[in-house]
Amino acid sequence: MTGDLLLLSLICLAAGTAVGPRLAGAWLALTLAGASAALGAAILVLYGGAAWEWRSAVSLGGEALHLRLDAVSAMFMALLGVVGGAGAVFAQGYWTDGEHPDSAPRGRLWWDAMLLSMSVVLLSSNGLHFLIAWELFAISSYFLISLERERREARAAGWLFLAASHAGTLCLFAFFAVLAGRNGTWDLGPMQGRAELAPFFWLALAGFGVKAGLFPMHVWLPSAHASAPSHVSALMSGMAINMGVYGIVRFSGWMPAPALAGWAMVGAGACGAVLGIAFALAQNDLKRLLAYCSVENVGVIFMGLGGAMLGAAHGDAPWGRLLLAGALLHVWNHGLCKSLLFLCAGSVLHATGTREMSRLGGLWRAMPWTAALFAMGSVAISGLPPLNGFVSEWLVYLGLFDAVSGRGVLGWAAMPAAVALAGAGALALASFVKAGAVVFLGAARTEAAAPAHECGALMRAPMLALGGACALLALAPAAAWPALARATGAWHPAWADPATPVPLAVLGFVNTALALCLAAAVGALWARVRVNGLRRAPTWDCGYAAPDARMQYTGGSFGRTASDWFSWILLPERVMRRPRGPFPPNTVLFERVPETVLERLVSPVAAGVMRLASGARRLQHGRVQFYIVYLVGGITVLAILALLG
Amino acid sequence: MREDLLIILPFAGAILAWFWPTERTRPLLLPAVGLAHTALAFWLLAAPPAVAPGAWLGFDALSRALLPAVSLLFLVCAAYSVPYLRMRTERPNRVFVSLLLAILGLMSTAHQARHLGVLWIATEALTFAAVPLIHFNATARAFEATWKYLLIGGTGIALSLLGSFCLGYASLHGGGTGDLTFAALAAQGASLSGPWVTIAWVLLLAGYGTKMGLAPMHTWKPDVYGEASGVVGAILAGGVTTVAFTALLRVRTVVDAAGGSAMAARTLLAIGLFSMFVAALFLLGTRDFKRMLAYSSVEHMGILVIATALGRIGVWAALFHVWNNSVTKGSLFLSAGNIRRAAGARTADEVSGMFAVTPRSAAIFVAGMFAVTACPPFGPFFSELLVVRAAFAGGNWAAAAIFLGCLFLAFLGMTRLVFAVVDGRPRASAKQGPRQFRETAGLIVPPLVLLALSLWLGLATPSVLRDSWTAAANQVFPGP
Amino acid sequence: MNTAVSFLELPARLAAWLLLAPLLPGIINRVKAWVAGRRGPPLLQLYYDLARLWRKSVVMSTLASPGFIVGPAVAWVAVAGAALLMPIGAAGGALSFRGDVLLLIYLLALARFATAWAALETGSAFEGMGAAREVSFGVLAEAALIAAVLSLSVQSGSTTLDAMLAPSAWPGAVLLASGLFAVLLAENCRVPFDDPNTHLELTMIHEAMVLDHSGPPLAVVLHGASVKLLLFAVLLSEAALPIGRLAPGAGAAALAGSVLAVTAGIGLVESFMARFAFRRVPLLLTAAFLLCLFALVLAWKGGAQ
Amino acid sequence: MIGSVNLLIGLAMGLNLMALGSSRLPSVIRAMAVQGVALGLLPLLMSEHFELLVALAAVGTVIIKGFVIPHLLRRAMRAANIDREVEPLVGYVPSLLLGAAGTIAAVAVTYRLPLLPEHAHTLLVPGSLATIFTGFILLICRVKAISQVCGYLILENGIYLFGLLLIRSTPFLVESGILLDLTVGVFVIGIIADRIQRAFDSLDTRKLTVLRE
Repeated sequence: MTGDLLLLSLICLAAGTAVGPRLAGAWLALTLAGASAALGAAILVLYGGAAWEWRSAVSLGGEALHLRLDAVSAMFMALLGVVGGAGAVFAQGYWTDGEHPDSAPRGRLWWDAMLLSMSVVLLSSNGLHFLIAWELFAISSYFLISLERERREARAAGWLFLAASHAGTLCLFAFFAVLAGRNGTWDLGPMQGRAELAPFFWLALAGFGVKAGLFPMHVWLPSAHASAPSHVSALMSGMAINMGVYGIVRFSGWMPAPALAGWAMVGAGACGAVLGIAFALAQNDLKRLLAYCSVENVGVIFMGLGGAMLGAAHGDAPWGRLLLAGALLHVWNHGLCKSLLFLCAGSVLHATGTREMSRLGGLWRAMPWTAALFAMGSVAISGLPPLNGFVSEWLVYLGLFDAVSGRGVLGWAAMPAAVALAGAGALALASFVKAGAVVFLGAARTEAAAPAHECGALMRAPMLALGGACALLALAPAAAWPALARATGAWHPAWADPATPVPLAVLGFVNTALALCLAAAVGALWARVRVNGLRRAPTWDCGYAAPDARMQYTGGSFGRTASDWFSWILLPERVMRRPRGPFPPNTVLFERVPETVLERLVSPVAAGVMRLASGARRLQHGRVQFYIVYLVGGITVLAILALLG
Repeated sequence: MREDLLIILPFAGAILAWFWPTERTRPLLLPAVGLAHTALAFWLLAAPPAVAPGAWLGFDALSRALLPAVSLLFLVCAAYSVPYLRMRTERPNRVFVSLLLAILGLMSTAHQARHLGVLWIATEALTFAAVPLIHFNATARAFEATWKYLLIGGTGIALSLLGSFCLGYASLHGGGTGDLTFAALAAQGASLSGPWVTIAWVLLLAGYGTKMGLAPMHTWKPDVYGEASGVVGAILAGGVTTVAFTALLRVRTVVDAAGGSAMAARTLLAIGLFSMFVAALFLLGTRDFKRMLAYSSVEHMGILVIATALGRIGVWAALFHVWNNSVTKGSLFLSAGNIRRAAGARTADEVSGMFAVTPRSAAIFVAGMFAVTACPPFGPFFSELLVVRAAFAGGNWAAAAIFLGCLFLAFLGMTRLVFAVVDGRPRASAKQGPRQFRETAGLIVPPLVLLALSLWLGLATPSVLRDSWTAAANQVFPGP
Repeated sequence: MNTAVSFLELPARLAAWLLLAPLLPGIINRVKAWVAGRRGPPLLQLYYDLARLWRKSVVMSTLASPGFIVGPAVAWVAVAGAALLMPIGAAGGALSFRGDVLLLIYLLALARFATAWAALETGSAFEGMGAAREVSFGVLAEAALIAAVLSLSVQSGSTTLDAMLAPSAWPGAVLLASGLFAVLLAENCRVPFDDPNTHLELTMIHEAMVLDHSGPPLAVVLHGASVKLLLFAVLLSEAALPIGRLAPGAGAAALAGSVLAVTAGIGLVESFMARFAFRRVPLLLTAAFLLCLFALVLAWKGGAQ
Repeated sequence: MIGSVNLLIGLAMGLNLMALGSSRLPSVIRAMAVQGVALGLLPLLMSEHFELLVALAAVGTVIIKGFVIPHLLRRAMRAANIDREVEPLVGYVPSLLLGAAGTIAAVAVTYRLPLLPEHAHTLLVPGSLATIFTGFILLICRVKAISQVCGYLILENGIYLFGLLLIRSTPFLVESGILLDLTVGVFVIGIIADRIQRAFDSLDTRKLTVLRE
């Protein structure tokens, strides 16, 4: 049954890739069929229990096909189905052939190609095929990101992604080559007894960490997510970066990891969580803000994973399991909320044509659905009850608290992690109050926001679906536990106990009750206001004669207080001319927050390499005499090498 | 007999082409002979003949493992050159066609040569036969390129002759009869005079390395590949370099037999890594997408040499990589030729947005670029992965690290340049090309076929090829 | 853990919380008046205000969306829910389960989110300032709060409020209490962080956020604030004193006493201190955070040997 | 007989220095030609019993090296009507000193090399090494295309000289190989030089630096 569904999904996606450029309708049908089949298969594995494994005589590249869908990969496969399907529907309304005759067909092709390659990555249990699918996945995401070829910005972002992800891929080259060499086969599977493999986990961490956007390897992420078409951003942020997480989960479960890796992951995760969201708070580009928020959430996930590895290493401590479950659930939650938010951003971009928050405002009147869904997504992603973001962060918190109470040396990892998680949560709240308010509330700041319109049904439906999924996970978190239990069991045999160690059911009940009370209270208050009478009047303007939209608080000034605390790493670039004298000339305030790691760390290194390269190129000066000198020099060096040693 | 036909056939064709009456139909001889040659080569691949031990020429395991690749590449290039020469009616094609065929004959000879002297004569004839093809365009730049090719290539050839003499003298000094067949030299083994073998190895490595285009002897390559037409570039990069590589493999068996195995491996590894590094640096900066192909070729020659240094698995991977490199480079050269012809320029500063002008060629170019930078599922990915694996298995951590680092830099350089060429807005000059270029099937199918071959080689390597490589690897590394 | 909720208990608790809460501002004002030697407003002033506001009609900005009304309601429910989780002496919380402490903290965060969102509805710069300050200082306050509850959980080895708030007296308690007191002042916008009865919008946090509210929504906001104040007072008292271990009657008395003491303390602080400049607020909050952190390390180390 | 062989080789070595030192192209070409003739005669002296093939090859070598190639080069030079100055990159005196040093080094190196007794006392090895070295100096230090060709040919002479070590074992191969090399090579080089001269109306290689990064 599982196998059939998977086969169906692969076939549908392949067919969708084939017909995508020509037939939009058929493509949508095939993609939805494929996505839902994948989802179904994943649910079968997660709730039916039995992992699915399939070996075939058919060999590809000299290796026999070996596919497996166990609980761990099924967790991700399910998310793939949801996000992939939703994004496809959204694309039909958002990136239509009419508006983008050139890129829309290509977009459909690469969309299915990417879904296909990602699902093969999740399925393949053979190193060679894993690598093939992994690189195809990277290449198809590149073509999706740079879908608007004619825009230099999109091209640059795509290339940065391609470069970064290739660096990661080469680490994986080495990683799988070593594994194959040590195991004598490309076949993958649990290799927990082989302590000598442990040091190579670092290669995997580097390779997958880049794709996951783990701080400080996230350099490609903001620009890629910001410049890509929004449905692509949703897929990238909702699913693609989780493929990196999958790699780490997969191999941290299958092979022995060095003792230091857990600490490193918790540390990187904590830094990523706080700094990522600090960067987000300082952004003015709506999609960049969301992208940095992904860095934060990946940080949270890695805190959980690293903690789980530490727990497993220290006598299978039960709190380790809590952390792992929290991390995995957070993968789901973040994937859903973040793709929802990116789709909302897409509908804003579609309506106004700008991502700059400082040019928007007051959109709630024109696009109430988008506004409401964005607000919901914001509450969820800030980890506030009664929505799903809280549930997973709650699990992570519990794990960390227990780890500290354990009073072991691991407290030194868990204590900072817990505090970092709290800080990141509060900063996320600030960022999303800012984003939602500046974009949707108040008055329109420029005419760009004036002609806005609500998105069509094709774009609204997937947003509603994702919102519904968030709500489902929030109100019935206990329903997710069997899946989590199986996943943790598949990751670590000692953690397979199906009973919930924490009162998820109670939490679900509380969330539901809370939601109902909120509804009731809102209703009651609204009724009371109606009874007393409601009068509309201009905002109280403290005596100003003419309130102006530009008097509103801007996003920059809103986030200023908190982001100043991080100016040591944000290094914001401000150009400011204050009004001076009785008749001041027009004043200027320009703010830009660079991607510090990229511009202060990576770029200088790259510049150095380029200097070296241009120096070397001067040796190809075209004077043949010197070419012969090179030849003679070569012989001399070879002779020395041959005679010495 | 059949193996001699491999040599006779092309020469006959060359002579025929020379005396062929009409310009229009002469090019058809190329695919005709190429087809026959390829058929023959694959027949021999399937049913290899016995080789007389003392023979000067013979279709042994090594030529069986490599010659079909060259023949196949030649066939496709021949098919491409028919419409190409149709476009170039302004130039007489007698010399072009007959020399192309002669080159095929010489390549077959060199691949089958089991004698030091014959091998050298064939290689050096090959060197000079390519000259008129290189300045086929008869531009000043072409002549300059030819001049450099001659001077540097000639010096290299001279060095390999000196090396051959040294090897011969080594045998003489060791009491040999002066029989210069590789079999005899290898049989003489340890009694070869050590110092002379070392000197010979250095000279031969430098000499044939010049033909392969290993840094720092690669300086002629960008000029020649940049100026020569796509067909010639493809054959030089995919065929002639293979000849030089075969020569190195044959020599290495002798050196190993003489006990210089460690020394040979050391020098090979060093020069290979250096070539990769130099190529990567140049790829980062170059703006000319035909010279880019030359540097990429330097890089892949480096990969071959490194693999050869890594023992039997390495050699197996190297043979595999020769096939992959030939077909992939071929498709790149041909599609690059199309783009260059349509745009009328060769640097990213003058060319852009070719996806809009020549969509098919551009697509093939991009795909080939991914293929040649070892992105799956194309062939080079598999062979290079094998090389990495062999390096790790041999414990050459540093070598593997440098290898991967150079791959990364090369990838950066090539992607940046290629996407600069194909993406963006097309220049006005390219919109209606200087010489109305049209993507006819004849110009698109051959590179496409080569690309498909690269894909097929990677995903479903035929067992007969695997066996031939295993046999060849065993011939290079006899014993357990 | 008793997850059973008897039908009488819940309304009773709720009523207690909601009815008692508005007393505290009255008490604070009395204390301030007494220190200043004035008569001051009546003790039940806030009750009168709420009743009056509840009957008034509403003026709403033309820019504001329905969120302007929804916000206060959400915030009020969140605070009330948090209050229900709060154990009262030996009686424990209305609903007690593992990890409820985190729910409590995040309910307060939800309240903050809703208030800030509603404040920004009007597009007024004043509300913008207020909201910005609220969420920014909230970062430090929340970190301090987490450190505080973490230290409690380490001390008690539990993550259930009932168990956490019934600790034996331990050396860290003083640090913790002082830290929590500072957090209380910040979270409830009291001097020295904010001046609830200033009339200069530029210097306000909480009051600035609700400038445009009127009628029932304002009533809800004010009442919610008072509940929050009571909640923190109770939390502080129970975190510092081993109330849980006393006999019910004594416990209740002790709790009431300590809450009164805290309230009076607030009043004294407000009478004897001036409001800090905003740039000094983060310093004070960081100090509070550090106090809680020391308490945490103390608890963690203390248990080790 | 050894004596006469060594005499010819010594002459060749002297011609190396002349080629290095002379400032005029014609004299360089002449030096190269005479050297070619001298070396061409060697095999006849070295093979004790007469072999027809060897003899033919030797004669061919003498003709080509002594007359055909010089003629070709003179023609190219005349066509290019370039001034007869060699225009060195490195001056004559330095290159002369270099050549002399090279010659001495060659002799010195030869004593370190394991040689068969019958070669130990001939100037074959030192002569060839010195000539190769000279060839490289000319290739590197001269700017005129023709003088570089001369350098290349002198290099070939040196290698030919070395090849004579094998004259006993594989006479015909050596001869024919080198012959082929020279014929093809020189014809091609001659042609290209000619073409270049037409394309750039000069044989100055400093003009040939269009192709560069």
